[in-house]
Amino acid sequence: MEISNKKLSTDAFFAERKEVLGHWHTGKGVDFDEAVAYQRSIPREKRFGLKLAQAAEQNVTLIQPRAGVALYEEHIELLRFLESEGEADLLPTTVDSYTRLNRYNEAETGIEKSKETGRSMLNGFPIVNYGVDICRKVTSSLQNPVQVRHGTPDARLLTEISIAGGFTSYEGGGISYNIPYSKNHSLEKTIAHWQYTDRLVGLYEEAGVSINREPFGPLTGTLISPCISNSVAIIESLLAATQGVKDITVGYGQCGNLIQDVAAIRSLNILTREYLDKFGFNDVRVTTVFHQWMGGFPQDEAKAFGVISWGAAAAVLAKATKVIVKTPHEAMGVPTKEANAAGLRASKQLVSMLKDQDFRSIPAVVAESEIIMKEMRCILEKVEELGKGDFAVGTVAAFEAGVLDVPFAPSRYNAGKVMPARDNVGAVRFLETGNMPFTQDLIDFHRQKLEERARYEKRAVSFQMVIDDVYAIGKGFLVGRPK
Amino acid sequence: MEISNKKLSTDAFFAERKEVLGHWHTGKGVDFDEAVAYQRSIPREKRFGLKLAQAAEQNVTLIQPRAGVALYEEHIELLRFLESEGEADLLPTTVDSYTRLNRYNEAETGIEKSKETGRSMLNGFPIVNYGVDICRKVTSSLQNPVQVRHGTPDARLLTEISIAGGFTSYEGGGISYNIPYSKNHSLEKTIAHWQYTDRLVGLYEEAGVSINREPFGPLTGTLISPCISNSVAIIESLLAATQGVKDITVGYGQCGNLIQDVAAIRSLNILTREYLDKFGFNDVRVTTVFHQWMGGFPQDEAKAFGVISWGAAAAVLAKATKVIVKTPHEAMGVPTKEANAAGLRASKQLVSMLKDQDFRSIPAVVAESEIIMKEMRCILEKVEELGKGDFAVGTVAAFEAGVLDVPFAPSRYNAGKVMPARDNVGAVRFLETGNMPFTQDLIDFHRQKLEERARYEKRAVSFQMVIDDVYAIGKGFLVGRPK
Amino acid sequence: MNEKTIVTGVIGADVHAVGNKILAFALEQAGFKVVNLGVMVAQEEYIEAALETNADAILVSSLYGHGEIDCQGLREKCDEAGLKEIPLLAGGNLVVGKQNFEEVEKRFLAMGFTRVYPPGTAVEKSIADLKEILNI
Amino acid sequence: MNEKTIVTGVIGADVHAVGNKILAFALEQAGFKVVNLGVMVAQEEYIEAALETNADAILVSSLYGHGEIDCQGLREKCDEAGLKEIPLLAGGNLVVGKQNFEEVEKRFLAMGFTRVYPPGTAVEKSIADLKEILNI
Repeated sequence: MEISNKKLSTDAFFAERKEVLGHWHTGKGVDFDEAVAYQRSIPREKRFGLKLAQAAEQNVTLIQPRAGVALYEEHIELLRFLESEGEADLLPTTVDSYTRLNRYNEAETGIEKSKETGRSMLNGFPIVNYGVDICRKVTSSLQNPVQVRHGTPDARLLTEISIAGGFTSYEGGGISYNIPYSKNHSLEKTIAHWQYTDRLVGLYEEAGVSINREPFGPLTGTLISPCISNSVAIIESLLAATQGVKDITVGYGQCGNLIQDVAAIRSLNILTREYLDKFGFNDVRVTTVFHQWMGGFPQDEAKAFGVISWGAAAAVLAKATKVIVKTPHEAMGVPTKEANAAGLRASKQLVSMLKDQDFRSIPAVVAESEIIMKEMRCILEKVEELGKGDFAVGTVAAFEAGVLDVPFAPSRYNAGKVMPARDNVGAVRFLETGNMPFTQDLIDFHRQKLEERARYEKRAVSFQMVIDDVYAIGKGFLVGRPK
Repeated sequence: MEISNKKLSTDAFFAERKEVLGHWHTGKGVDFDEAVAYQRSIPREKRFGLKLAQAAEQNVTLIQPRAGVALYEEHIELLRFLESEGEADLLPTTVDSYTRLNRYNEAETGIEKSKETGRSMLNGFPIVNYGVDICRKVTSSLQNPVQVRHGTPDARLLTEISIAGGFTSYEGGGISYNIPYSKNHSLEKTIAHWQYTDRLVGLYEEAGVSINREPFGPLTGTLISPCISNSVAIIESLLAATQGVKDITVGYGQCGNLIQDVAAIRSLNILTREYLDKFGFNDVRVTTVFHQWMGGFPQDEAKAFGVISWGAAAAVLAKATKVIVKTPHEAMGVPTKEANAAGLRASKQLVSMLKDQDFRSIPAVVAESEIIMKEMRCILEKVEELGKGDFAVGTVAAFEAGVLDVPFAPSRYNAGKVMPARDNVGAVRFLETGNMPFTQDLIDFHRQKLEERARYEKRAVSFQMVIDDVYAIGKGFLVGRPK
Repeated sequence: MNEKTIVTGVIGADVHAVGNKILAFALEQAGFKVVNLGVMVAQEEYIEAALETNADAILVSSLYGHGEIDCQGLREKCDEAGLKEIPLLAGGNLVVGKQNFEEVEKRFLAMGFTRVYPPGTAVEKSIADLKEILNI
Repeated sequence: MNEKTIVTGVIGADVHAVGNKILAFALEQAGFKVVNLGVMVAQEEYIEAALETNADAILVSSLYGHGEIDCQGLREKCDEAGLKEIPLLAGGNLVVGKQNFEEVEKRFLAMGFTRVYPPGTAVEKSIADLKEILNI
């Protein structure tokens, strides 16, 4: 399979579209022109991109939960609860695991069984099975904009139904919804699938309807150095912009060290803008999303509130445009709607209380973000070089060469040579840089940071630090200290 | 009444002591030599000052709740619950309001009624009424050191019984337990009463038993500029050290702006050490306490968790030696033991998770603490001058002159001319400096900070800002913006 | 100068000083002469202060929920002391728990109060009312 | 070189990659040749890989609670494929919810496993066991 970072031709897109809409019977319900008209009828205050733009202008941080259940009436009720009792500014519709794997028959069974038992037998909302009209029932029942969140390598039909169904924002990308979520999907294939999604969003843009797109920031969610997730976010932004996407939210998952977390958002914001401009996408709007702690959560609800609150605080001090909120039930699986709303309210308290404080220009933050940007430039320039200027080709080659390498990713297309570890203040550094194309001074910097920790801990720099860091959070700590 | 900052003579102290021990029949149960022997038998790990010193050395932040009920068995059970389920490092015994006003008859009635009804009819533990033996039952039933926390202008008998009863730390001071707590007590009188308390602690020190002393930091708890509470803490430290106290924990109540909060603890730590050294008290140990948000709390528990967590985060980033923890029931009055433990666990999560992060040397923090120290020097030098070198005399004169002035204090001995307001990033500044002896550049600094806010809010600097700030937190904000 | 004098304070055993200070400061800024009795003020203290300073109005605050009990009989005591016409204003958290404010207001008006304010009333409202009542 | 080869992977429909990566890395660091099959590994894949690489042991992880079901029959399939003596080790969150580990261990030993580890076992423990079993 050959891919390149070029806008899909109308012919190619519509030929593919015919096939895509045939993947499940609800595909028949999608009519592009009718969907454009429907999207145009959605009030401005319910458009995701507009609400984000307003927040960015006012320098405030919006809050958004994750949520999705099998039955649509209950899903509507859940989302209504989260906007009324949780004070959510932005709403999600999290899609179930069967849909993510395109197993619509099994999703159908899930819906049936949920109807029978009266409780959700799916871990999300099966958008494809419900089709356009029921999605519109959902999106039109709510006061706030709604986004589709999932983790689907081939999300083409899902995108078609989602946008026609009135959702105004769509998460995912050919790298970020493959490498951390899948074992066997090739990058060529998923990048191509997401070119389709982005081209579809581009067609809506050209028809006057702007859909917000959000590459998935946190990747595997465990010890991901900001330079890696930021680089992936920028590549996916370029790929999306090439297909005509005009409204992008780039994301990052909290590492836990405040300086590094603020610096990560700062560098993500600066370089996304720079790269989009560099390639002529000056008219693409950029906002940012900060994901509260994606690693293991305390079982205890009070402790979970502590982790949630710290995530909200870091997001607002970083001036992220929105923050994705965890729940005090995180460690136990699917939360009750009350727990979900409680996580939101704790977060709301902090985004309100700290809204006038801004840590982006603190010298330590600026210094840290200079380092992240230097690392990102090493990676992105190499990707561009490997692709001879084509970021799609370059991305495939970069993962093959380990130039892009996501720690702890299950994909067989990921090199897995890079190994992160925390430094003495809990910032994520590299123990092994694998084949990441860093300059010697960057490699020395990471080594020196880990040596500093090693001296403090009176042991040698070693893989044991990584193991200790992975297990540390279960004991309430960021840095895994020796016993 | 005449006072001076001199060590009470043994004759004068013991003459006064005879009278004090006669205030209530349990005073008979206090035998100094026997109490020294008892205190010496307390294991090292249960001594407050030692545990604080260890935490200071390890650069960690300990957590401590507030708690106290009328019946002693239930009080023991409550404190045991807070150490086992709340993971409290340090324990409190909060004293009831009748005892604070020396109304022991009414406290007795409170105990009786509590026995009858089976629930606490007092808002704290009536130490004086119970006497030495029952206090020892309490303190010896627990794994961790226990401190007496109250708000008593005349706490002499309470101190006698507390220390003989096995408590190893004691909160309060002649200023900090008068001005914010009382309307009519003269400062001369309460300073004299607390000289007694401090002299008693000094006598224990001389007998080889170290009792930790803690001036009450937050004062009225509402918009208290760090320079005011820090100056009071240093004066009370000097008064205590003069009487022979050797272990002092100085405190500060969170204002909400992180830079200012960290700077407040930094400047408090530096100048307390400097002033103690200056007057020859080089052997007095200094640690710090950070009080989580003392202002109005959200009714909603999830939001309260947000406020609690932010307080814990600020405490650990400031490297305070301990943090006094609020509960998610704060807005509703006396919390259940479960809510108290939940507030502790949320705080524990953050003091653990952030223990390797330190914000004290951030340039913005250093700059802010330089300003606070400059203000503190203006105040403290004037107090010294007014007292002709005597800080007891100087304090009385300073309050009379409004050189020391605690915003929103009920005491008639407080000038009440100073008016604080938040600046554009939520730091507490002065709208009116009253008679505080600030240099023109400091006055200009505050004015300029408020002008900055005024420009942002497109209104003039005015008292309306103070009103808006006082009401803001009820709406979830720090800075009260115009509608 | 035709400055009007207002006696104010927090009634009963209530020590909530923040609102009291805010109110006194705001009244002064608005041009009133303020006799602020602070916290824990007895009914007799308001009356004494009003007589001594020839006050034009008494403004009672209460924040701890026992305001209704604490305010009972104040009008009668004023009458006895020769302050028959003096306007009495009350505000704060006057009663325990959530209650319908119209009911609370009715009871306070029946007790002889001139104006009653629900929790969270802006200071400007009371100032405007005072100006109206005192024809400023 | 007398390097021992270990086949490892997360069995069944489980995608938990972090522990798997940690384990594979630690085994390599300890001097083993590691054939890491990653996540979502079928019983047949372990056996194929062990045959292909002439492996000395198979280390199965499971973190999503269905490990007991996923591991059933693995020993028999190994026997059929000619891997009669190959040591089988299992660890992770092998069963749903909290269960007495001794019971779990007993069931896994009865299923033909050589060693079974409770949740939260340190990597060093498995490495030490492997060295003992393989006489290194």
